[in-house]
Amino acid sequence: MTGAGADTVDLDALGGWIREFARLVGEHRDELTRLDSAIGDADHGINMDRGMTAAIAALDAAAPASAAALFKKVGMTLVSKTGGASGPLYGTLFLRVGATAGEVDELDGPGFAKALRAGLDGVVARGKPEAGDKTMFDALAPAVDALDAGLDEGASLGAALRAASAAADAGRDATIPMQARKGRASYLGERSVGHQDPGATSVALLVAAAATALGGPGQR
Amino acid sequence: MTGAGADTVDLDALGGWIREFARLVGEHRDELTRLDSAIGDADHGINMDRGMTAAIAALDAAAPASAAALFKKVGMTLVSKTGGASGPLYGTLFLRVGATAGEVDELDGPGFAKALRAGLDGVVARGKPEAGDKTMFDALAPAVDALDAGLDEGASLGAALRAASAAADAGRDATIPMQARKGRASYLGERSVGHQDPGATSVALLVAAAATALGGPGQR
Amino acid sequence: MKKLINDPADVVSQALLGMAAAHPELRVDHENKIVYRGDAPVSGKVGLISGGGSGHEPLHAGFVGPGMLDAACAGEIFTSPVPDQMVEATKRVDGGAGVLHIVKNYTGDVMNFEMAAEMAAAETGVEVASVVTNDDVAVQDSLYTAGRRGVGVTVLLEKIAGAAAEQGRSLTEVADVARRVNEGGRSMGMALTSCTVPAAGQPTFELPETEIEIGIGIHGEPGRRRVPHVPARQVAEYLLEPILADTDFSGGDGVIAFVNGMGGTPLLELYLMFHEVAGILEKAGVRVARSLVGPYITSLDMAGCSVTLLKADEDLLRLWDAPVRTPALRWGV
Amino acid sequence: MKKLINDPADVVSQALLGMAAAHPELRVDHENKIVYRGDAPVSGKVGLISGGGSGHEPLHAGFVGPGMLDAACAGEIFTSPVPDQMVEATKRVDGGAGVLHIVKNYTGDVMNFEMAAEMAAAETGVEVASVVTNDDVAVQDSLYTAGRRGVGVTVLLEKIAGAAAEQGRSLTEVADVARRVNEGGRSMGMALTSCTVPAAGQPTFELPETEIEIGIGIHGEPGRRRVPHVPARQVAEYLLEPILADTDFSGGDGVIAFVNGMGGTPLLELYLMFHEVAGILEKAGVRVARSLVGPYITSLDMAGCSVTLLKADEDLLRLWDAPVRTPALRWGV
Ligand SMILES: Nc1ncnc2c1ncn2[C@@H]1O[C@H](COP(=O)(O)OP(=O)(O)O)[C@@H](O)[C@H]1O
Ligand SMILES: Nc1ncnc2c1ncn2[C@@H]1O[C@H](COP(=O)(O)OP(=O)(O)O)[C@@H](O)[C@H]1O
Ligand SMILES: [Mg+2]
Ligand SMILES: [Mg+2]
Ligand SMILES: [Mg+2]
Ligand SMILES: [Mg+2]
Repeated sequence: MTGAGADTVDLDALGGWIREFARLVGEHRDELTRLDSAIGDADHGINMDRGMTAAIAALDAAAPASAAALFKKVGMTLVSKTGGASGPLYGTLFLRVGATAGEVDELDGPGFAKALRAGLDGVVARGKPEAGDKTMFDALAPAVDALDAGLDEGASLGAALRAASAAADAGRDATIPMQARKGRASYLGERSVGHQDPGATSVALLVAAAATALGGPGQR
Repeated sequence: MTGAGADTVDLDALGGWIREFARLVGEHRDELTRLDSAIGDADHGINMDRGMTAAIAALDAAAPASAAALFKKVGMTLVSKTGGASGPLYGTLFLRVGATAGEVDELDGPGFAKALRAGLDGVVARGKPEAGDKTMFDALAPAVDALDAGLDEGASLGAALRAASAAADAGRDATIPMQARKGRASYLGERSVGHQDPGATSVALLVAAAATALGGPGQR
Repeated sequence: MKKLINDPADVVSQALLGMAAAHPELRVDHENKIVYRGDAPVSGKVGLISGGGSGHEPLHAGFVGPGMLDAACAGEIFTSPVPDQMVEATKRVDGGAGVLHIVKNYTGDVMNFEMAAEMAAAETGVEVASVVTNDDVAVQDSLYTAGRRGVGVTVLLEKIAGAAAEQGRSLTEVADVARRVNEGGRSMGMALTSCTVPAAGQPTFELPETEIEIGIGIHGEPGRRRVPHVPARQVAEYLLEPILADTDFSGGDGVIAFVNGMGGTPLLELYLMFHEVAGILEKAGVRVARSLVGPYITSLDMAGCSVTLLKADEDLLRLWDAPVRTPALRWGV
Repeated sequence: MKKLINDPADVVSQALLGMAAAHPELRVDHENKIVYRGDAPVSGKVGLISGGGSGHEPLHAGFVGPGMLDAACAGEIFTSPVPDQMVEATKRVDGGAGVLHIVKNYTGDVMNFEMAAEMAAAETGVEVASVVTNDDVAVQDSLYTAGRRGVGVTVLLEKIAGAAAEQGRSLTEVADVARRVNEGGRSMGMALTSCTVPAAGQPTFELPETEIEIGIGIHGEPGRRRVPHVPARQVAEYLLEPILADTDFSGGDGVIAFVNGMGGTPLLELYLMFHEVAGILEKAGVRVARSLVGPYITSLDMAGCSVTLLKADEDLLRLWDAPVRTPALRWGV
């Protein structure tokens, strides 16, 4: 599924990332909603599934000609269709990824990592999450850090993405003991402790999808 | 508990009838309401208990000087406090009993029986029930008939009232297989079959109370 | 049973205290549990009183005010008020043009209002006319029953007769309008859940998660049949089919269509039901001239709805559109 | 789950079809799920738009009309609408005097309205101001949370700011009035039962028969604590105590007191609650200048209520009393 070189991902692979994420969201829809009903309003799976289904439909309608166009379309669709907190957050994430990726038809490892960090920065700009607030940030930030670290250490994009996915999973799990300070869960105060954050859970799916779709064939 | 002669009931005994009825209604309040929830609106016990409690309070406030005054007070209080179908029905019953009993301070057997039949006629005038409609009529009419028959055959008032009470109980039980044609239960059509009528059940208590309070001492 | 109450015995009287506090434009006789419009009696105007068991709010007290009722008598929950209340209300709203009693067709209500009319005739010189509503098509074979129940049409009748009285029509004329409304109106209701009478403390009937009850009344009386829980579109058909079979509502000046909530149903669902009802009516060639959507004649906390259609003519529509100013219905003023 | 719906996915769009059918005086853009007053844009008047997740009906669409909102954007159930809707509404209600966005303080709503304001600024020349409501005292430690939630005060704000706009006040002035309302208003809510989100199919939280939840929001978010089920009088104290501890409402021109139903609570119980609330306020030296009792900002089928107090002054009371004509609030017209 990767592009020409082992460490370059083409438009097909990038589109495959989005599709794999949409598939995972659909598969985990009820789980995400159940997590949100414990500390939120029972709609995170529904929101994400509605948004990603629309994003895939938009991609199916017209194949984007560049990474910028691809992610802009995904981001705009998520903003337009998702609603809730996740719409602007995931929407901004993809809009920034696209803006940073630029009008190219493939990305190398560092290019992808830079784009993903821009996405993380977008989430921070939009939601002002800080580490430990028990949000999607707590899974996304460690994942982006792990991706950078892996590439810095000379790992392949695939290996670095697998490390990032492990970091996202760990970040997701680390939200369980946290007391929420952002989003709806924060209203629960101490009662938010002991529950896994739904947004961190969907982010772990996003990064897992990247490892699957962009991590090179047969290496999962 | 009976009056001077074995077959004469004085004001105390007549008041005792009302009090015994009120006590039985209180005791069977939930049962009457439960019966009404099966084929009505779940309030017959509540209504009767509210009405009879008010009637006793009215009697306590000032002792009536005649049978007419006693039953008029009970009837008026039931009309004023009970509401629902049972208010006008039981209210009219006692108003007619009082009007027929007259300004006396005791009643003999035939006098009591005549008054009770007037009460039955009042129920018929007010509610237009016919035999088999599955209403209080189906317990009250057989009881009044049995009372008359017993006295006609020369039985004591006590014996005749015990026969009347048995007839009321049988009339009450006979409502079970009937399909209601009057009151709320009639809305159920065939679904009213198989349930005992709440009003017939409270009438059986009324007649049982008469047997207890007016039937002579130790003869229950 | 979880309710926002103190003691089941005090629910009605304490709610009336709240009504009095929230609506200074009304007067409340707490002893007799009567809610009056503030300026009653209105001289020269026919007085309108209604009443019935409580638990159907806003009916009736929420409809007291200019253009609708002059007074409402509140009974205990689901229990007809008593004649004393109606006699007292009759005296207090009589402005010299007589008083109309609006009665829903239930044995208890009919008998208590009957006794009230007898007592009012004996005790006062007030001319009293009565109209009994009986619009519920769920009650078939009305020869073998207490007759059709008075349900949704009562709301429309109180509004329309209230407007006729406000216009200065005579008691006979107002009673005629009221009877015309009753004759032209038909309703049918359904429940998703039972209600719970506070004094009883538990649901009046049990309804499994997979079933709904069609043809219920407004007192938690079980309906005529249970069917599997179906989508709203099918529910609308269950309700409209017997109404349309009973009376021809097509042509003419159309209908006033009323989708009513039973107390525990969100407005969102009522609007959705109205959409389904409107769709069926369109197919049936019935024109919706006016509409009303909301919880107006309820059954405590019951989840469910009812549909009422009222054949409209120009006079009724003009009276419907006339100003009304009550806690629960307000327009044109 | 039993509801009067067809498909959980279509609840909002089908309810909007019903709204359009029931309220011909409004215009509904079904594609964008926006409800407009029929005569929008009103030239020279500041346009007011609000919006939020659905499931709180009549909020917001039921408050569209002269004297209140110009448009309402409906999101999915309990899910903020999206910026496209708000941008579209902003364009369509702009009468040349600018547009005020009324936003309830939830992360999703705030972010979506923020994006909408950014997009409107980029795409159109319309001047947009925003006001965020955050009146829920159940949220303590608001430094460590997303801040207090916007609840009951939103209803009062939409009415009062709507009146200010109708008077011809400027965008800055209308936004000032709105902020004044938000600053002077505090709310607290409670639930007897959870609500059930149609798409989720089961209650958001479980609450045993013996317990109630104090400090809930309007989205089935669990509250701050569970306590045994207590009488209404005690519930009123649970709700008012933190409100009165937060802000001094005594003296001055009194308060607008608002007892709100959560969707599944009978009006009877709301009036009873209002009586209890009025009693506590009297003891606390708080004068009730105006009141509102009813289900106005709901949480689907949840049984429960909330109490909102708004510090009144002469200007706010005049604006409160000003004519309003919307499906759910109507007076003076
Ligand atoms: N301020 C924020 N910054 C970052 N992420 C946030 C913020 N607020 C909420 N989130 C994330 O959004 C998730 C909830 O999304 P969702 O349920 O779709 O929206 P909503 O809360 O509006 O219903 C949370 O689990 C959390 O991870
Ligand atoms: N028309 C009638 N004639 C005689 N008795 C009747 C009639 N209608 C109802 N009843 C009696 O009244 C009883 C119900 O009384 P109650 O529950 O107190 O009043 P409601 O039906 O108004 O709630 C029935 O069980 C029946 O026995
Ligand atoms: Mg959520
Ligand atoms: Mg009954
Ligand atoms: Mg009753
Ligand atoms: Mg949400």
